[in-house]
Amino acid sequence: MSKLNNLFRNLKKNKKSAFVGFVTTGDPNYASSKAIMKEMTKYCQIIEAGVAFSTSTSDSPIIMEANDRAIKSGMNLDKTFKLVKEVIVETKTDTCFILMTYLNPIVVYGIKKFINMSKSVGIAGLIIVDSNLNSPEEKLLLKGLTKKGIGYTKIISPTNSEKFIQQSIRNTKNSFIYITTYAGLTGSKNVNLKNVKKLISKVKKYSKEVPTGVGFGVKTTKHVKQVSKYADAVICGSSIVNKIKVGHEKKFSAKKLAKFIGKYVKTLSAGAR
Amino acid sequence: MSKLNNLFRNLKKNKKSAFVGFVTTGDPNYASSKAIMKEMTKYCQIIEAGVAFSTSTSDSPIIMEANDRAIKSGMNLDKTFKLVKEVIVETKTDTCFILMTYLNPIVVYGIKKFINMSKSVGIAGLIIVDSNLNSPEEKLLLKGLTKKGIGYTKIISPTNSEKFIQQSIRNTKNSFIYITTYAGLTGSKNVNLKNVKKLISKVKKYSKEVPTGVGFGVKTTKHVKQVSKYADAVICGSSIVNKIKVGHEKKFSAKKLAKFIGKYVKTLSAGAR
Amino acid sequence: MKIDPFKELNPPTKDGYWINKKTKERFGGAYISSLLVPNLKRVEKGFFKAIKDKKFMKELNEELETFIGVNTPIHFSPELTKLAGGEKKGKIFLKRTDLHTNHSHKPVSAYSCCKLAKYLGFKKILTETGAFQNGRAVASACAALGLDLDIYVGANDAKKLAINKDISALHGANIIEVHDSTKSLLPAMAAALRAFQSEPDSMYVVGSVAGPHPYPLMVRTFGSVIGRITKKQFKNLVGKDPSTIFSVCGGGSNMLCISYPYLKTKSTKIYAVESAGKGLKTGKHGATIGGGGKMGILLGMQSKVLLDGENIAESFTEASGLDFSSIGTEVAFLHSIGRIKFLTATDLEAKKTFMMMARKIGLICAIEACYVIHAAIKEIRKIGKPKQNHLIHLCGAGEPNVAQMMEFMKKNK
Amino acid sequence: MKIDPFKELNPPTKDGYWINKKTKERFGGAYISSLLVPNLKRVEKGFFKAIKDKKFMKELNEELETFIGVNTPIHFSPELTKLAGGEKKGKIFLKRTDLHTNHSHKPVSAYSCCKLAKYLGFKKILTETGAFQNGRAVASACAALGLDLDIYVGANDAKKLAINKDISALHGANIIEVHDSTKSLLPAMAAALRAFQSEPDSMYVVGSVAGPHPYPLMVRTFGSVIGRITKKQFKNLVGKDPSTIFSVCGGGSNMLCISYPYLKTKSTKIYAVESAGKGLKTGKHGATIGGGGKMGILLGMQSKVLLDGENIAESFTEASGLDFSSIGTEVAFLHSIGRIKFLTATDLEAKKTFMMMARKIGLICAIEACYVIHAAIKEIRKIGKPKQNHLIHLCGAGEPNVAQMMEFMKKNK
Ligand SMILES: Cc1ncc(COP(=O)(O)O)c(C=O)c1O
Ligand SMILES: Cc1ncc(COP(=O)(O)O)c(C=O)c1O
Repeated sequence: MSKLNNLFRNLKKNKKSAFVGFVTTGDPNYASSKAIMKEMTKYCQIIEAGVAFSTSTSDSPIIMEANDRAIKSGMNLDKTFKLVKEVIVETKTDTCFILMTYLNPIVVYGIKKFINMSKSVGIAGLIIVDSNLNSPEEKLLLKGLTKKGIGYTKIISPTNSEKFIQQSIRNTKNSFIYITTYAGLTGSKNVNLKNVKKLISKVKKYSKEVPTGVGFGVKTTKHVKQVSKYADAVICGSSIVNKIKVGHEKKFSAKKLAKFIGKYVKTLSAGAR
Repeated sequence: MSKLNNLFRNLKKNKKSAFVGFVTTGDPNYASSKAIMKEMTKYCQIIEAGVAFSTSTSDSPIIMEANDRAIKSGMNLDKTFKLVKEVIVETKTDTCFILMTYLNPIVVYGIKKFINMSKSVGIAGLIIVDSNLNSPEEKLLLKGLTKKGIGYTKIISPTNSEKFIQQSIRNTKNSFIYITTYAGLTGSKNVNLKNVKKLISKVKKYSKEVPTGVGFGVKTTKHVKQVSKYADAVICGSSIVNKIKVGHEKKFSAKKLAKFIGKYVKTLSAGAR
Repeated sequence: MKIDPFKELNPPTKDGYWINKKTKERFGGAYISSLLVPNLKRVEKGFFKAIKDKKFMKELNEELETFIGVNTPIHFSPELTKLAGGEKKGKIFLKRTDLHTNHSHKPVSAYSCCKLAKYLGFKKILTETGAFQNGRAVASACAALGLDLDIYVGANDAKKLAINKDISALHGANIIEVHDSTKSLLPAMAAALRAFQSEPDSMYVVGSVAGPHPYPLMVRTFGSVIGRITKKQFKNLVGKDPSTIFSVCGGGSNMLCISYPYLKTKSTKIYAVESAGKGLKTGKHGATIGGGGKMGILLGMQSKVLLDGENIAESFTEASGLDFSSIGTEVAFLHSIGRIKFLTATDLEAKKTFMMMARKIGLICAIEACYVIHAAIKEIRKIGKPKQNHLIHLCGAGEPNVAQMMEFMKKNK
Repeated sequence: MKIDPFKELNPPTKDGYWINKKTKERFGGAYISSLLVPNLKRVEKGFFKAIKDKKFMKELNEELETFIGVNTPIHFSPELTKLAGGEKKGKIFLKRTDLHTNHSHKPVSAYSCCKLAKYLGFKKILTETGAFQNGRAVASACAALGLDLDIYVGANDAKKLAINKDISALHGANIIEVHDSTKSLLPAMAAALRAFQSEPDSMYVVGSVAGPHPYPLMVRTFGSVIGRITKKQFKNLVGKDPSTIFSVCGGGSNMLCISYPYLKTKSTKIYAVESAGKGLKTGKHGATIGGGGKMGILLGMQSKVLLDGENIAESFTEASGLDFSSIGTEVAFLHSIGRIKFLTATDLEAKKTFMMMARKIGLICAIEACYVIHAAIKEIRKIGKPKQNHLIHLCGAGEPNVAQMMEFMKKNK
């Protein structure tokens, strides 16, 4: 049984939701990013680790800037694997690590090699922003990941068709399905609870099993509390990344930055019931 | 008998050539121009008085600048007539005054009025740079001027056809025919004696009577001497106008400027035999 | 499309005059110094020979079609039609002369005259320019034909930043600044004519239907290719000749280029639009007819001229292509016999029209063309009738006016 | 000339892939976030409906003919023919796409896509631009069609003085600076796609045959009107199809626009020319194929991409229209199956060619077009044969390059 399945089974048992914290790996640099992620393992059941890509077609300006900081500091896929591995080994954490990335880095790295590395460092799941449901790459990935017990998450949003949602559920394997609270960019608007309820009930219509993760615009403890009433996982991205920017601009040391973010994530995650 | 015919008859008798000095009336201003012309009457048998026209299509840059100075100082045809009249009256000179102008000022002033005014101030002759041999204006002018005994000068140059020369001789009445020493602009090159001899002999072929005036590029006493061997009149323009510019730029008073130009013209005119 | 051969519809006398038989006014002629006579004769003779030379004309037409691109479309504009009061006032069409190489009507006569120069064995061209529309057109033609070129430009005009000045230089033209008089277009034209007098191996090319005979005749004869194509196109498109043709008038070349073939077409009214500058009453304008120009003799021609005493008055307009104190001789004649009706538009009206064209029609028009668009819409609103078809000559593109218009846009935000 | 209807000669799969059956490489697809899927579906469906809608296509063709002016001439150039070795190497012709409204091929697909947007009920257009060639083209179309417009431009590109930037503003476009990543074209495209995801009432319009399905298909289908007209014209003019067609390749749109109708014409060889920048060996270039680009996924498409590790490499060239780290999907496919041969020219070679064209041909060409002219002359000198006919796509005019070229001219005096 996969790590993520395990997690959601336990959460369900305890009638709790997972708190998912997003960061870009290597933001603002390797050392600080590592310290931050280590600190975050204390409060996050899942860490969504974004792989910096310069030509992102779906991220908010806040995350675009994080990508720029990470790329400037020399990040790439190999370093991302190394970073995640070190965090897991050094913390011995139960926190699940999900990689969030675009297809280009994976394709260029090699899909097979990517899956093997993911497995070997202990990655629990994968979100690929721009992987088309019907693309050959999606099929290869699905097959490879499932074989290794790594989860695969698809994203759906309020404007997607029923058919698209159905297939997205089908392609979501051993992981939660990612529901955006609005149609737009991460962090650009506030949580729309109506959308959330509607989409969750749509998902439930087609699948009783698949856990639901809800993100986009979840910025405060109150948001987390509201969303976690309905969702199995609540995802906070831009607001955490923005805090990293603040600390980075104040020239915090890795240690101080990690504490700073840890404290913030602790407050946010307290909202998850 | 017209003034100019008289002059050339006397010169012929004495085997002498006339010295013709050119100035733009009102250059650099009314008072100075008047003083200069008064002074020049001492050395010039003929003064060619240019009427400033802003859009001259045949003058050298030196004379263009003189035009600009005169226009800026407020010159127009009425003032030109006044100026010439004052010079004639105040000096009681025998010097013949020829107006050099473009057609536009005359046409706008009115051809008839122009001829009457010319007559009344004592103008001896007229050169119109841009009057076409066959134009209706030329015909009107010829008729009017001849009636009043005012001379009319046509210009010919080395590139003109025999036919053109013949008709130019025909249109030249009671005055000399103006021969340019080269085809180009006034003052732009040096005297070409070969051209002069050739053109004079051409003119003589068609008319034994018409006096020849030679101009363009006559800049030194030596030039004057050379040219006056062949021509009945030697015309100096740009070099005198240039001297006016020099004196004007030195901010000479009217009196000083007149003396300055007088001295220069005296030297030049000494070349005429 | 095959280009119809040229037909002489309004011949001048052999001395180059168009004579109004009623008023006895004479327009045209060649008022030049004797020194220029041989050069002009050579051009005149050569011109008459060339237009009868079938090989020359065939080659010229081919080059005009594929190098200049004279076969530009006629565009029906529902939007302009609406602005003038809708189809009950008739339909409005634009002749897209802005789509020529070098983006105005100037290249047609410029190229043709330079081609003639080459045919006649001249090695070099002399021309003048104000805002480098004509300069650029001639520079491009000279580069294409392998001729040297001196462009005379008023020193004040030369100081202005102008993309067409740089383009003329890129084409290899030699740019000569003229410091006479107002240091603007008029003394530049005079300077070019003076140079023509000094350089017998060079041919002068004029930028409009102006200057001494045969220039006005030559420029409109060559330029009329625009009108000949237009006439055919319009008939194909609409089924009949236009009810009205509107063009702007600086010297009048773009107007004659398009209207010439309609001179004897009684059903087609011809309108010319001058720049009223800051307003006719202010005296600061470029409207020779609208501003009460008188008969005068300027730059070798007899025509209507804006006068300041016996001298030439300075014209004023923000459209450098219209900044001229006279108009073409044949144009002045056609006005005097009532064939062409004159209108004006102010600089401000033209600039507002530029913005309207950019915003609502999607075209960046030469500021010169904006005077005619404004006046045409206003006139059509007054005189238009159902089933009429109005043709506006969009004689140039507005790249040279972009800086000027950006300032206007910022000020008027 | 009547425009021949579009015929599909190289259909992609229904998911928008062109597949090389030998190598199994797949070019195209739609690699986009789920949030973009509905918007793209709306465009895709609408596009297929529109091109089957006779009324829509008739109106579009009319507007392309009279507003954009797609009926540009083909110019035989004796001078270029001579430069390539004379007629024993074949004749050289130029397709004068520089004579379009807005002076490049971009307006054809820009106008068509905006027209489609209006047809589908969108109120606003989103697009990206590097040097405002595409920005200007879309701005003009939006003004003509009454659509709002946001243009995304890299903050570094926005700083550069550019006449086409000002013209876009005059047309009323809203210009949004993008501060991500390299602050250049790539992040601007990404930003426009992101905005598309946020604004469901807006339609994205891409500046080349790139991006997610259906964009590459749509742009070349609409743009192919240039090639359809060319094919007919060339047959009329020369009596047969050209032996070779040369075009420059940034994204590949102008190349596909003109070459598409010849894809199945075996006797016509198709060449694409990339910018070798400072030289392929320096690494500072914009040659995706010539510089060894690999398969990658960028801006929603799978194609050849210049890579820097797993990220996208920065391209480099002085021709802003060629400054792109990838090429269109169908272009990459056609290269992979050997239908298109790729060549390169350096920035310096292009600039020298610009000067040659200005001086000897009399044309101010878009710097982008100068790469292809240089490479074509070189190649024709090698491969040309008597009685061949070579067609070079003169895809744009060079006004935007004048400042840059004036500097070059001054330095090289
Ligand atoms: C675009 C344009 N239109 C009109 C004119 C006015 O000249 P004309 O009346 O001779 O056509 C000019 C002159 O430069 C021009 O450039
Ligand atoms: C004039 C011109 N040519 C060529 C290009 C290159 O683009 P593409 O290869 O997509 O035609 C551009 C792009 O801006 C351009 O402006």
